[in-house]
Amino acid sequence: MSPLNAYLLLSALLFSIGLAGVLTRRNAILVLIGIELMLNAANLNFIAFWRYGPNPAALTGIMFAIFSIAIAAAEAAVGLGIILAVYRHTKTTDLDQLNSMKG
Amino acid sequence: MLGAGILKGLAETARNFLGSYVSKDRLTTVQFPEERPPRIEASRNFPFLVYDGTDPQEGLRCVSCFICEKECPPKCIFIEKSTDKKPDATGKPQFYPARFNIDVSVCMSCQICVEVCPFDAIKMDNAFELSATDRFDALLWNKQQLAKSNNYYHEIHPTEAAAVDAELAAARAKTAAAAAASAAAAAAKKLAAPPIPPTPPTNGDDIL
Amino acid sequence: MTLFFLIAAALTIAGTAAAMSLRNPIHCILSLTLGLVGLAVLYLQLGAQFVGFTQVLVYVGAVAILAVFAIMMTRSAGSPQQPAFSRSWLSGSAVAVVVFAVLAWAISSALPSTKIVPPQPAVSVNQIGDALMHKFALPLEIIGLLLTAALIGAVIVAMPERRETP
Amino acid sequence: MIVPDTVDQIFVLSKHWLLGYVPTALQPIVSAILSVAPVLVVFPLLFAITTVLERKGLGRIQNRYGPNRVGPYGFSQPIADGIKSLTKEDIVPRSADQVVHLLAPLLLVMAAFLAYAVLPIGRNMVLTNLNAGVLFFFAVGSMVELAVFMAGWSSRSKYSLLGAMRAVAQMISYEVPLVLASIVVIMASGSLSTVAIVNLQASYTSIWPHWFIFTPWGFTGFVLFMIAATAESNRSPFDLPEGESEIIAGYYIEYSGFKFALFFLGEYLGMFATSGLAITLFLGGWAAPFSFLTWIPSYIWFFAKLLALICVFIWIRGTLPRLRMDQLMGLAWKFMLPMTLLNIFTAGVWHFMPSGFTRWLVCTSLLIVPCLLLSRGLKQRKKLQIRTYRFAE
Repeated sequence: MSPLNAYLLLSALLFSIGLAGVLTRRNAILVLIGIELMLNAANLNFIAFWRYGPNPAALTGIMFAIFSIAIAAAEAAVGLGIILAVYRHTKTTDLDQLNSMKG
Repeated sequence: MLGAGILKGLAETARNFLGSYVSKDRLTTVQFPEERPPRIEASRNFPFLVYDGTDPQEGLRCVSCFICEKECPPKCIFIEKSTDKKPDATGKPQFYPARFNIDVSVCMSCQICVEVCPFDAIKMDNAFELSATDRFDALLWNKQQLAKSNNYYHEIHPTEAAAVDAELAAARAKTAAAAAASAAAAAAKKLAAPPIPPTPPTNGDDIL
Repeated sequence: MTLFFLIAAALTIAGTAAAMSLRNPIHCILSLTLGLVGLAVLYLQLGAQFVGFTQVLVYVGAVAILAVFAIMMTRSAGSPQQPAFSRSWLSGSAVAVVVFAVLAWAISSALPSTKIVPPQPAVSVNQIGDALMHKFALPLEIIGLLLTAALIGAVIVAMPERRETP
Repeated sequence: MIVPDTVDQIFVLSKHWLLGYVPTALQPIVSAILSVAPVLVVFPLLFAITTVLERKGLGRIQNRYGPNRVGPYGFSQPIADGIKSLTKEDIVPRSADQVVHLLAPLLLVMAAFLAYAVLPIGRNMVLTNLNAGVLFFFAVGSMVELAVFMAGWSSRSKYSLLGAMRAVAQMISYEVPLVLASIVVIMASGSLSTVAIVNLQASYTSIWPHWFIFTPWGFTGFVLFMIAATAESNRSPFDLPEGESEIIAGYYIEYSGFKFALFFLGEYLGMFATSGLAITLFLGGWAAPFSFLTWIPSYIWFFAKLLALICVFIWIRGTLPRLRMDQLMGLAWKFMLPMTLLNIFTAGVWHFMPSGFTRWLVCTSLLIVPCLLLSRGLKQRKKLQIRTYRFAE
């Protein structure tokens, strides 16, 4: 069990926890949190491969992680904006009830 | 100029801050237990009973006429009249209060009892260090705690005490003069009509 | 597999698992921040200091507060009346377990477990800055554009339509 | 000049001397403890002294004595406050969320203490010489908002939630100018590490120091940084979250006893940390103000500047009235943000122009003119219409 394997296993576990959250949670905001978790798991992979990869000086892993954090933050902001708009429209954030496309 | 208001404010507080160390008149706080603020003459706190002379029981001016008890808005005065009489300052036998309680926790120091008292027997004290350990009995002051001498009254309210004494003295002088005048008139009447048989013995009418 | 790594990993797993399973959404967010701090510690342990601090700054400082504000505004702060998990929670978690199993099998079989550990690459903030300015200048500009667009977009989406108000 | 050097390095030398006695196995842990322990002792002591200075200073500003009963001139008042807050009953409201209610002050104080890891208190007297020191400071600083929200939400009372929401909104909107104001110095010094920034400022020409505050962008950066720092630590004109008149005590209304004291400790530590960073970035950290004063040990200068900044905080608290919520937000987004961005631009211009009088003229005008226009623009009264609630339905 080399350290790289440990990190990859950990990020796989994080990813599956996030996926479980997305698939099972009822509250829209917590689904968004699950997506954030999946993004973070991917970040962990990038940094692990940068650290144990052949050419750490190229900094590609770190750059990817930084850009992905920025995008995840933007995505969280827009996602929550949409959730707020949906809530104002339908007065609920329960995903099981939001099953009709009619405006 | 932008921010001038803020700078003026800061300058003002700085002047206050430094001034408080330099000029003494800026700091007017009195360090209470050590330095005492001068007693303000017209201030009042709770009533007290005035007695002339030295013996609080003998010289008490109050004749328990119950006027102050009736007039007191929060009803915090409680008087029990005595059965016997004692001579007051002018020698006339008067009742005196056997018990005279004031519930200080209720009294709102409105001075109505002082205004209505016909005998100037009750005046307002301005002692304020009155903390007590018990909320009930300690704040129900009895006659002994309330009685204070006339010269104490002079000490705390000099001008008012002097005015009251002057009035009392004048009233006594007037009654004495009236008594003397009535005695002289009685003597003159006796002189002018000697043959009238001696009147029945006076049944101890007062000398007033 | 140092002890320090185990502690950080345990903290992350505990935080994220709690975030996905607790009933009260606010508790979920707070345990999520715990998990994210654990993740930042992992980044520090991997030597990526800059990413670790950015992670704390962006996620714990901003995204968690954003999510909490969203929860507050959609009035789902208290513990929800209806059950916290959707009806199809069983199939959802089954899919997740299957995904994890596949990933775990792929990881353990694919890489030869090499024991040699390359030395800790000391990356300084200046190197990151140079890389950002030279090699990754274009992505930096695009990220700037994207963040501004997201900023304006989120505000417009969340703002109530002007017509509706009387 | 041997004596001043040893006195200057007295703490570092004594730490190494103590480490000599420790078996090598325990060396790293003990050295960590030896460097962290003084910070955990010195700054709470400074907090105690500041509470007295604050109350005495505010008193003197209002022409009255501050506390002068407990101890000589009232200086053992903090001990009395400490005992009072320790012995006071710690009431937790029944409907409160016990766990989060307890965690909030702990997280607040932990975040405040973590921020001291990167502040260089004296010449090579810094806990950890991080390469990304300033970024670490802001990363830890942003945890405070979460603690404030946890405190407000967990005590389940309207006032505390209102106070928490106000505090979080204020701290977030003032963190942006705070970070942008410090970016100017990072750009000019070319490094994120606080130790490098201070070393850059520790040199002198003839007797004048090279502090960043003596440049136009440095001075505006310092002023903007201090305004944002006051707002960040909820003090003086920005103490809206605990506006006594409106919402009693803001987010720590349901706290009593030691947790209440922890909140104050956290707030003051946050104030010391941000003013410590201001000193490191703009006022030359532990550098002496004049070259002929360098014989005084370096840590003396750091704490002297810290005390000076604390007195300025107290002075401002005694002068300025509290801002209204929309003025507060307007100032952050309409005045501070553009000014900090402009400041960064001016620092760029400063860097590329040849040094001389023209550079000074250009940069100061680049800063003064927009500042006047911006504030002139903000001043025109907008007509007060009926308040429409955009978000809360």
